[in-house]
Amino acid sequence: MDPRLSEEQEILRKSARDFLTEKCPKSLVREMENDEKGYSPQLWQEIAALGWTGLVFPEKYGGGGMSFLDLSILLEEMGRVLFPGPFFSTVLLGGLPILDIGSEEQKEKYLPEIISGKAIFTMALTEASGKYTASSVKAKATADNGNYVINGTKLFIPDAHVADYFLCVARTDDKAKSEDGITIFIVDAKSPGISKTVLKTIARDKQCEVVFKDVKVPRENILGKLNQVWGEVQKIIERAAIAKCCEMLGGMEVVLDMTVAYVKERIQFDVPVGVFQAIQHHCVYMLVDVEGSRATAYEAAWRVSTGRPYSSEAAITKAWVSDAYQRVVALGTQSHGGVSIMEDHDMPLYYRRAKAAELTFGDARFHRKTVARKLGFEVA
Amino acid sequence: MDPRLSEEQEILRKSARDFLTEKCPKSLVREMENDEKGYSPQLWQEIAALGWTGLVFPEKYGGGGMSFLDLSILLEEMGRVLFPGPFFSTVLLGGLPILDIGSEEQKEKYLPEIISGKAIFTMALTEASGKYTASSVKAKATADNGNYVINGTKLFIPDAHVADYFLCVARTDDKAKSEDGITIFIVDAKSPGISKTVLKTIARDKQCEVVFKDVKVPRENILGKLNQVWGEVQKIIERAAIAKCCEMLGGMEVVLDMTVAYVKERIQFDVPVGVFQAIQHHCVYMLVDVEGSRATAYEAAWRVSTGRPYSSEAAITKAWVSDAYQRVVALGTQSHGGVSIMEDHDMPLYYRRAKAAELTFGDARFHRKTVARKLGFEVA
Amino acid sequence: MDFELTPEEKAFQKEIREFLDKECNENVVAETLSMEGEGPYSKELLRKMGANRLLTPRWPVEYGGRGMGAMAEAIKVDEINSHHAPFPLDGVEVGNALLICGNEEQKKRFLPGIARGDIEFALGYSEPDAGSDVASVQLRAVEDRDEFILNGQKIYNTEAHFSDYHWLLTRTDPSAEKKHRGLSLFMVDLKSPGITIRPLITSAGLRTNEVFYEDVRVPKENMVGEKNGGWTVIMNALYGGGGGGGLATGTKRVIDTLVKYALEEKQDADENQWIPETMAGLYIRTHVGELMGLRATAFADLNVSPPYGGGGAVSRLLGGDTRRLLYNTAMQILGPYGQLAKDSKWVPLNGEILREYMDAPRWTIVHGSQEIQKLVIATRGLGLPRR
Amino acid sequence: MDFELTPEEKAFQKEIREFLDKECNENVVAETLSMEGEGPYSKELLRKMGANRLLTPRWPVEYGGRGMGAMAEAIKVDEINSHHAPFPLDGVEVGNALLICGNEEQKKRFLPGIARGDIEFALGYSEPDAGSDVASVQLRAVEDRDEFILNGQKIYNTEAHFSDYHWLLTRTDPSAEKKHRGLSLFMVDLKSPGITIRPLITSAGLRTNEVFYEDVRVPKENMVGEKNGGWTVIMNALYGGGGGGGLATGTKRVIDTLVKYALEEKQDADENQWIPETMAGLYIRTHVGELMGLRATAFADLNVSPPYGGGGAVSRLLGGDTRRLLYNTAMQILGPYGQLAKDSKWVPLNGEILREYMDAPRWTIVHGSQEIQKLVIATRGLGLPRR
Repeated sequence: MDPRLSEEQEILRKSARDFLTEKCPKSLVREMENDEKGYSPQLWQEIAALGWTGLVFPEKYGGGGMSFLDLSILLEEMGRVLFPGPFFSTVLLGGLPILDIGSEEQKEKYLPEIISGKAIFTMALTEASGKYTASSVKAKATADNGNYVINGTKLFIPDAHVADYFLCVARTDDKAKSEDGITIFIVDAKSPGISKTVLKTIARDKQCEVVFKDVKVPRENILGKLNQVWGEVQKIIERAAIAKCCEMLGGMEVVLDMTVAYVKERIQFDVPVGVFQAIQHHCVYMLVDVEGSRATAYEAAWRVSTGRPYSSEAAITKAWVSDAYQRVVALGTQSHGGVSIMEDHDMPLYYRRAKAAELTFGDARFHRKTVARKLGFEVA
Repeated sequence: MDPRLSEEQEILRKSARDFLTEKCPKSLVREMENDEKGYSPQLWQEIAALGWTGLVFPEKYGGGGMSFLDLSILLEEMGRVLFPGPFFSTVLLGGLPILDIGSEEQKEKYLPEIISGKAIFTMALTEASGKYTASSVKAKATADNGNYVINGTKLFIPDAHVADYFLCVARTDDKAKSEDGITIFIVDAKSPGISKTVLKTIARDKQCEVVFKDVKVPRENILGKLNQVWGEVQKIIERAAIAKCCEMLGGMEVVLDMTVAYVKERIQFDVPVGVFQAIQHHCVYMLVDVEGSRATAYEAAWRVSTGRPYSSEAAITKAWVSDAYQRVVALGTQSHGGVSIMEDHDMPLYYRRAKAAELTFGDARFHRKTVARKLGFEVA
Repeated sequence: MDFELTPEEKAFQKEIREFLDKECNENVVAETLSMEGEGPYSKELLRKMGANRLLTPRWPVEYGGRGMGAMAEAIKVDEINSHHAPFPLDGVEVGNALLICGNEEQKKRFLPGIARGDIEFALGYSEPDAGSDVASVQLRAVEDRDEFILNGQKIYNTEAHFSDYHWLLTRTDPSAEKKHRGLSLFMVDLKSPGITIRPLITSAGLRTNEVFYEDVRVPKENMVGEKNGGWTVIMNALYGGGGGGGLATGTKRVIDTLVKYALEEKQDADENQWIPETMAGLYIRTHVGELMGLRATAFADLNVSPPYGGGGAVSRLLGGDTRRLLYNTAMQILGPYGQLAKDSKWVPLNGEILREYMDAPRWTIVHGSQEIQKLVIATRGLGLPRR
Repeated sequence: MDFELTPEEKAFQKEIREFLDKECNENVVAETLSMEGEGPYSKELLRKMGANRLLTPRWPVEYGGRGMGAMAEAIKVDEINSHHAPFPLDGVEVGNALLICGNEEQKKRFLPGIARGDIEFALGYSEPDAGSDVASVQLRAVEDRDEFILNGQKIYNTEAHFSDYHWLLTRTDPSAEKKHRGLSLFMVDLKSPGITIRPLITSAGLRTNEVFYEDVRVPKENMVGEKNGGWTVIMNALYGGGGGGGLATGTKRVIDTLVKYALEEKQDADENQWIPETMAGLYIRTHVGELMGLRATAFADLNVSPPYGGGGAVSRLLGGDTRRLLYNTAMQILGPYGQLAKDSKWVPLNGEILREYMDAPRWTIVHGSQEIQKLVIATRGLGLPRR
């Protein structure tokens, strides 16, 4: 067992931290919360130039050929600064699925666009139920003259307002079992019939409603197999859950750091409040949560990276980290007192994102049920 | 609103406390844990002479004609000293049901025996499932020549080993709905065919298995209506749950008192440990639990006493107090440290009884489900 | 023992409930739930309530009250909360302290105005370096003939931007050996020259304020209690109200709303099987807290110490925890919809749950942090030693 | 990054697992679970383990170890726990401290004996007035030519009745200004005249002891470290082992047992719908704690501080809480059957759950209370100030 990062990973971490500290201050984060796009196209081009958008893709498409663990380290750094924009959607919900199951033509067409920072992707999966289950996919794609026509409403779709392409998950066979009639389509976001509404969310993170009305998609835009792709979708969600946990880990670290720093400095009753046992215990339990999250997120990412199965670990990790981040922001806020509930403090930025991150790719309860199934229980 | 006890109640409390402090020291409690009978017949006669066994029964049968609230105060005092013996079973599970639904002949026959301390009663209700539901009653009473024959196994029956009579709850019609085929029989414990085994329990409180094998009971020993008595059984359980909570309240008070006293005296790091914030918070949360239990137990007892409906309040109270007592013994133990996990300390006496009391008449989860039903949910 | 309200209390409850059912219209509710707090509609309602002696039922009749007890006050608070009516807490808190520590002239000058809903007070305790440690306030008051000159800064003074007076804790003796012995309390007209009020917005979008004092003059007769005796005055303001809150109609209404939502929107019983028992647990906590509060309030009215001296602080501690649990659970029930804000497409229950969830930390921090509450209970209630 | 054991560690795990599968028979298990602790069967097994160098894999080969790392130690602990084998923790803890603080003669005299399973140590820290505040021990050691004379009392010395030596913290300088500067550490032969061992039984039925010293003589060469330097020695004993525990095979086995019980006995799915998610939560906690512990242990082997310096103490804190939750949940699953003791009719799962439930408080109290653990993490790990 070796818990350390490799030398290259340490360099990646340091350079990412330096870059993001300079280029992504909290002022930018706040600005982007109210920005229509929600990200800085200029900064986007800079990270593409640094190779981040291509980091995890093979060199043959112009990528960096680095590992999923490397990507996780980058995501942790992005989580620290609350990096705004469609990086996660594009890489985890666009590029990697195409790399997984795309045809060679599709890879050659789309991956270079992602790697170079030209195209923004997202996945249009969840609908009104908000659930990550096969039976929740109700949007229909009907064969029509060799092509397909999509109708349905997708909800909570990240970054759809700026996406160039959607991976739209739709039902192509409604007579088969839930899991057996689902297909992924690569849909040009400019196709006629698509309308998008940005939702107002706690994290102001541009989740959207996307309505597909008679949207035509050519047959060659099917990603992976017709009807038999739910297993792949699950893998995409599980991997994204692990990646999201790495991002959350970064946020938790910062909340812990800023809390510990504050309670060392803040004087009340003539002593730093960090001498009070209640405050110390708050910080200790925050540490338990941060270190627990680190251990499980790294292990899960390492499993993805080394080709081991990771389905259980994704569930364990997302269940733990979702709850842990909630506890960390709650204890951090309580330890800070009044100053940290003000909108101009950094704490609410993390407090709000902790909730959004908890909800995405299944909350703790959803994943605990998965673990229960793996323990042998029958669970709905 | 008046939260105070009446003058008479204060006198009852004081005299009970004085008597029990003298007559029921922890040495007796420990002795009775290992005693075959589990109680002191001499002390039993003394409390009968004091009028306790008859306290709550009408004067016309020789009782004290006092209220259920008065009885609750007495139970709280008994809970403080962990009074051993079949008082609860006899009064709550024997006498009061007979007073509720017995015929005048039955009242005249049995109540004086209870009041005078001659007869010990208990209720043989629960079976292998351990549940307090109608469908769990499987023991059968079959009509035979105008009389009845009972067959079945009852489990977790308190004080059955010394009882003179059982109120045996049995199924008399297995074709009707669960709730509609149940009857209560007053069974002489010396009847042929009854065998009893004392279980070894955490509280060493003489819960028994009672096997009925072809036990003959005359028809006139039916208590209340044939087949249509489940509603009455529920009322008996609910009232017993409230009474048990008053007993538990007494125990919690003592655990809080002894913890507060200890942390004021115990010196570590040159100060009483009660100055440490963690210990203070333990004690504060114990107080929340004690005062919460007092408020809800008293209100519920007052409702019984004044003839108001008490079904919801029984569920709320038993749910809260069951959990609260667990928390109080856990925090009390943690605040004491090593000394309180020794068998010769008083704390384990309370720790063990808190668990037994939690389980009897439905645990917190059972009662939360009842409350959920009252909120409008359909719950199994 | 008796757990029912007296006929007089029931009548008062009926009166204020019916009054607010009728008068607390949606304009008022919108103001209550708005970022800015009290506005013109609220002010109008408060004056109407005042005219009906509904604001200060516990005060003596001569000062505009009804001479009722702590229970009437608890009934009032409960009805105001559950109607989303404006909450003139600070004025009442100030008045309670004035009743104990003020001189007759001050009582006559301020109490009837507060009772009528004419005068609003904002509490001025916290400073950037004096949060839970209130005794370390630095805002300086220097005596100058028949006035004091004030310089310094307050923070988190929520009502300052719509109030008439500031209930201001100041330092008059910086050399006092024990720092809480050098404090004095003033009632300062917020229109006085030299006062600057700057908004501070919480993450839930609620407005509070920083208040800056620069050579502000306040007449001596506006000092409450003795010079350097300010600590006694604020202890009376914080704890002098007695009682323990109590009724929880508002919280029970939120629970009902959530139950209804769950029954309608979450019909997939298998998947949502955790909801009934969890909601029941919250209902039980609320009910138990209510009974504790009612008992504490009734004891206060009898002028009797409750067992263990825990009193209202204990029920408030439970209530604070319940509030946090309630909105966490509510957010879980709403699932991904929970993250949607008031004016978003698809928002459930008007976004009120999210608003309360965002506001929840304030409840365990403001008005003395929970840690301070626990210290008070531990030392005053249980007699545990202080360091 | 790599989360797999090394081939050498895997081989060691396989070796000790197979050894204990074969040798840790039911007689040994009965002794482990008995009130008295280690008996003749345990002693025999320990000697066999010692002969196979399974007891102290981390120690240098010359002292009877294998020269492996903290991970091997963690593997050993895990296998011993999950087999209910005897647990020679105290001897190993003593040996770890001897390796750092002992002189060469002491190492040669004691370490090989411990490694062979011949010598057992009992820790002698706590006294009636020195619990979490270990530095205030009063057992007096007075120098008398080439001996020390010991007088006083120890308490909660669990292994004292079957051990050979007492690892005894004593006071040699009662006038030291800082009380932890006046302590010295001795290894005392428990058969020395003047020692009386009296049983103390916990509420779970486990035996521990009071040990009384009356004019007991111990030779100077049995002092470890410097005179008045005992604090350094016990800090090395308590924290010198490094590593962070780790593997949780035993706990996972308990979870499996409960899942199986629930699936077989609690088929009324509707009523027991809370069980799957709760058990999953416990499994997750256990798994996360295991990974944290493994990381801390691996860092210890690399002689690198883990991030935030939290290390093993942090995973142990989580583990302590998990243990309490696990047995509380187990009792809830068993329902009324949970209250039945080992030899009762109708007892489920041999009464082991009840035994562990009764024993649970010990785990958060003994070996330094959880409060002390948190203090260590807060001040050493996070650098928070001390009072």
